[in-house]
Amino acid sequence: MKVAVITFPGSNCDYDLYKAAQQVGGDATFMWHRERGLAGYDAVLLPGGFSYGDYLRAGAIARMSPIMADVITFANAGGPVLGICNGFQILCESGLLPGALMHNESMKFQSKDVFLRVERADTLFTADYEAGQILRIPIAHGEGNYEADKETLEALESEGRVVFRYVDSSGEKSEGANPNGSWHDIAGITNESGNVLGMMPHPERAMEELLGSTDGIALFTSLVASLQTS
Amino acid sequence: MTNATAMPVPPREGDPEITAEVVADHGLSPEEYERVQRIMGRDPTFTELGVFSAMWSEHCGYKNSKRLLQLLPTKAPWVIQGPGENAGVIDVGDGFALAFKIESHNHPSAVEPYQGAATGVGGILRDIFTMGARPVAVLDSLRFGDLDSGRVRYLFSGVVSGVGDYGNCVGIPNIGGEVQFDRGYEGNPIVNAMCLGLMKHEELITAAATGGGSPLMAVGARTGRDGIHGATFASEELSEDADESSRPQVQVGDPFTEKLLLEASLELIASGAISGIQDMGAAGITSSASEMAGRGGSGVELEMTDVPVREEGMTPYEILLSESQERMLVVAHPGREDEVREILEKWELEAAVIGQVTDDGKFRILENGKVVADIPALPLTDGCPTYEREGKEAEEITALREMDLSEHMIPEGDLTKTFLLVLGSPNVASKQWIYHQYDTTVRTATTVRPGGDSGVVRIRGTNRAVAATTDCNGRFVYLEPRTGALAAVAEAARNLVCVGALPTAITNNLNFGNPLKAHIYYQLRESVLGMRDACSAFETPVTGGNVSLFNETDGKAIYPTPVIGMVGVIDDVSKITRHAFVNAGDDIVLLGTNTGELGGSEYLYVTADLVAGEPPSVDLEGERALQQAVLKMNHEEVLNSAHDCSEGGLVAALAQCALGDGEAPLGIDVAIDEDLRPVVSLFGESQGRILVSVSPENTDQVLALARRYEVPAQKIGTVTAADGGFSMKVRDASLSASMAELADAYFGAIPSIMDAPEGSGS
Amino acid sequence: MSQYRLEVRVKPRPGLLDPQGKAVHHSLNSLGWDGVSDVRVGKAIYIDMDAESADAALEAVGVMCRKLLANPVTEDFEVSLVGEAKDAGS
Amino acid sequence: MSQYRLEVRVKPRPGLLDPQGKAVHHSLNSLGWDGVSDVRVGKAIYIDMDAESADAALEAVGVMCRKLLANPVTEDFEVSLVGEAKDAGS
Ligand SMILES: Nc1ncnc2c1ncn2[C@@H]1O[C@H](COP(=O)(O)OP(=O)(O)O)[C@@H](O)[C@H]1O
Ligand SMILES: [Mg+2]
Repeated sequence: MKVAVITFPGSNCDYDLYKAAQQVGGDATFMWHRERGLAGYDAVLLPGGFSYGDYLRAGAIARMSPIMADVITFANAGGPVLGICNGFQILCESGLLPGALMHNESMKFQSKDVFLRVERADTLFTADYEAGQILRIPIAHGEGNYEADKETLEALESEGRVVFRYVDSSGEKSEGANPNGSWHDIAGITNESGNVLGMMPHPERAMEELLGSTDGIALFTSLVASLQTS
Repeated sequence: MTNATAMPVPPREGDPEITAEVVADHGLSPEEYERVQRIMGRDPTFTELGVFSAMWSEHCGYKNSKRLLQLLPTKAPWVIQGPGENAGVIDVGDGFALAFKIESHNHPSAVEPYQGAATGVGGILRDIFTMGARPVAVLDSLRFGDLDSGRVRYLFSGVVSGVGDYGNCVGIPNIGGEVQFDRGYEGNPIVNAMCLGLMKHEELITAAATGGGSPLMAVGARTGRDGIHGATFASEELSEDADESSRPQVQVGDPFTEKLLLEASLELIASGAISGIQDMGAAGITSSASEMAGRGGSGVELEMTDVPVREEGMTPYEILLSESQERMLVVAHPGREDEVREILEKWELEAAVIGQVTDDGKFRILENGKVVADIPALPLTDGCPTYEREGKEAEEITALREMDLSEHMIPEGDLTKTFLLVLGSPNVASKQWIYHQYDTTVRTATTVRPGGDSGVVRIRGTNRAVAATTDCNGRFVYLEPRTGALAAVAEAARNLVCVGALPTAITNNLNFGNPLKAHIYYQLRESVLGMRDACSAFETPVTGGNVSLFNETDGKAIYPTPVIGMVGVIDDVSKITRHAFVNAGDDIVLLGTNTGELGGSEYLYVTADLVAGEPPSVDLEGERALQQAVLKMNHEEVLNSAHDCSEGGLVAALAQCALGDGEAPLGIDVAIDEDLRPVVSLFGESQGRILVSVSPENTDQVLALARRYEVPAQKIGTVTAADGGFSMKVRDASLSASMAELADAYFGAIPSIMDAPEGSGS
Repeated sequence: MSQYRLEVRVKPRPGLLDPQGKAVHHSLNSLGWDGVSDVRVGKAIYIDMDAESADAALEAVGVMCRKLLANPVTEDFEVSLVGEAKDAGS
Repeated sequence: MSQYRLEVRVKPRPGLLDPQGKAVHHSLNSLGWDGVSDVRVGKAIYIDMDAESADAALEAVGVMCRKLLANPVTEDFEVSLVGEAKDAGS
């Protein structure tokens, strides 16, 4: 089970993601954004951080990196691609996921634990969760306010491509539960074929009781299990 | 090394002539200038004058503080690197070493809060990774005027975003800090940033230039005209009507480049291709090159036209004194320059050879091969004149301290209302508004996040963790500097034992007014003496620090603020305690006693707009016993929570324990019966007290342990369910409130002021 | 009263480091646009407002720039009127 | 070859969310500018480049916008030539 963790200039959650993949038995390898070729890898992980400082727009410059051409080919061939935080932003910029992540409504960086509801437990990434399960996961971002045009938004909902939504601790939609103003409280979505997931919260930071939560583990075990059965 | 003398150097075309006025503009007194002439054996050139001015500024030369700093204890078996390097280093066990240091950026933040704070964080990160350590945590210690001023709100929000954006982008978690709002900081905010870095012992590298002929390389960002004379600027008072043009060009931070520079530097150090590396911080190339030469007992020769610049037409003077950020000076092993270049290129950065280490003990600068400065290196770094001055307490402060506070000991009106007022004062209230803008969990090591007594990061692959805190109550130091400094060190150590960490060493930031004034020098000296005594008592040596003087606007100085950044070691992460109560039904035990002072309290500030009275006394032996007792209880695993009593007194500490981070509040039922006025019992900020909660079956053991350490201890009440509310009896007085009322006051205070939209207030 | 649309362009001061501009410059060069020799990134702000006259609108926006829209220490600004003035009614 | 300076203005698409504009609008109103009815915040980007002609420069920058400078999902852009073209030599 070989997993590539791509490091862009300015990625800073690459190490955390690498450790998370390893914790569930993944054979993780760092790849520098100028390297090429993803043949032989079973999954690709795009970490959080500030690729190119988030200058211009978060993810805009990183999506020009040489490796992104290979990531696109890999994804189009059905390979699983997970983008977390800045990784999600890069996926949107590169067109692998629809829409865009705008500045948080508060115009402030938001760092804290949030609660997520698992909307779909039948994806590559969420099979080890129960539908409706409530997760406690840290966020840390300034641009996580998901936005797209009307048709895209309707398609996301009608096709059930919203995988995680911000809720309160009791699992309900509520004022204050959405940390960034995201449309329909969207925290994570997939592409049409379900092999590309982008999410703002950081499951790789919720892997140990010592650090406050283990609710991220199932995402990584789901991914590994899906690769072993496929 | 030979006793180098300066060669004759003709004046450079286009440079200004040196007049008495030019000398004064460079912050040198006539006597200091004479000393320069003596060292040089001739008049300095304009370039040379600039170099002396920067190196002999307070910021680099510690003219007014060096002799005092020499009084501080700096040694212990666990100290690997004491003061004098880019950061102190201590052993933390299992082969790991911790590098840590604090740094101020007060003056730049007063001018441009966002960039000032951001570049402050950038500078302290570089101090850590130049030691070979990977930065693992940041803390920030801030002071502002009262939040009712628009200008202050502008400074506060700018500083917080600056600290946040920089650290967030580089990916270093913030694990704590402090902030105080008081009119004493109205004109001069304080922005101190502290960084911790971890490495294996063998990864340590120091910043000395040795080995004649070794190439010197400039690495990282290009040099622009930013911050020229920042070091001198930081060593002067601000004045409201200061001529805009006399201020140095603002330095703009580029955290993205910093992240690349961080990775590249650690890779460079690991490669073995270099023998020394240093941040080009205050006074830029000048200080980094001359300090590296000074430490190595060697000389340097630099060619200015080889320095990669961002702007055209820069003079040697400008290049030497630029404080452009995100740059490093590296001493490469001869013949390995290409390796250095390759590593930098991989990280999409530049490296250029700009000179070499020499054996002649000179700081020599060339422009197109022509010498424009030739200065004996040693006197430049070590020959800075140092002063011991007359110190005398200001009479008005003696009067303030001796003020009779008895009329304030009788509460006016409803005690519960007063309590909510104190709890909702920005100094006591929750600081979530700040640290929710800081990434606290990146690097997946943060075990205790901001909001508790100390931040904690675990050391991956071991059972250990390091803890850190910053503390100083400037009001106490203002009222009685020695006691205030004792209290700052004592509070820091208390904050560490509350999470279960053994206090190990400190770094400190001396933020003061103009030391040429006798009453300010008095504050400085007394503070240092207090710090010395407390650090000796707690066995927490000083491994480094920073001095920021001249924090005055129009003659008004800040409160003397010797910020203590203390680190501690936890050898079993499973035993960490936090401040919040965890179970209804637990007993609440107060360790330590109330010594009865009300001076300098938040209560007085909030209810009477007063900073006066005798600040709380500090009993070093009692403190030490308290801290050892709490550590013992932690090791025996009999504590469910522990929290230090500080601003707002016992009642504020109880409220903080009951509210926690707001997610799972609990109530309390407490009764205090001591021979003091209720106001003093509730709001007095007596030192040496820690509140713990204990499962009832462990209470006897906790009380027995306290007795064994001769620490006063009493069960004062119990934790209740949240709907039981907050209820306290103090002799004949009482107060009670619902947890929702408390939460509103505590969590709502800063957001309700800061999230109202407004302009820059400038 | 008429309605005006104004455009404000806020630029980083010359000489100051512009990290955004630097990153974009670098990216354009590495995408093959070698001829690009400098890039600066600032803000463009569009304001719709009612005012007595075009001059009054320009003046008001100048004040906004000094107070809020531009950082006087690090940025310069320019204001211009764009589009047509139309009657705002009432 | 001559050198050109171009200005790019990138604007949030009408109808789409503009949190920055909203925040600035709110601040301006609360500072007392009641007449402000809308604010949009975008970017102003200044590019210095060598090109064969003004048209070639404009065209190149148009391509840069589509590829990098503007997000096609959320932003529109305009490019204009500013300042004088000067001979870049060589
Ligand atoms: N500027 C800051 N940056 C990060 N954390 C902060 C800051 N100010 C306060 N905090 C956090 O808020 C908590 C409460 O701070 P403070 O009111 O000073 O409490 P105490 O007096 O108990 O130390 C601490 O955990 C501290 O780390
Ligand atoms: Mg404190």
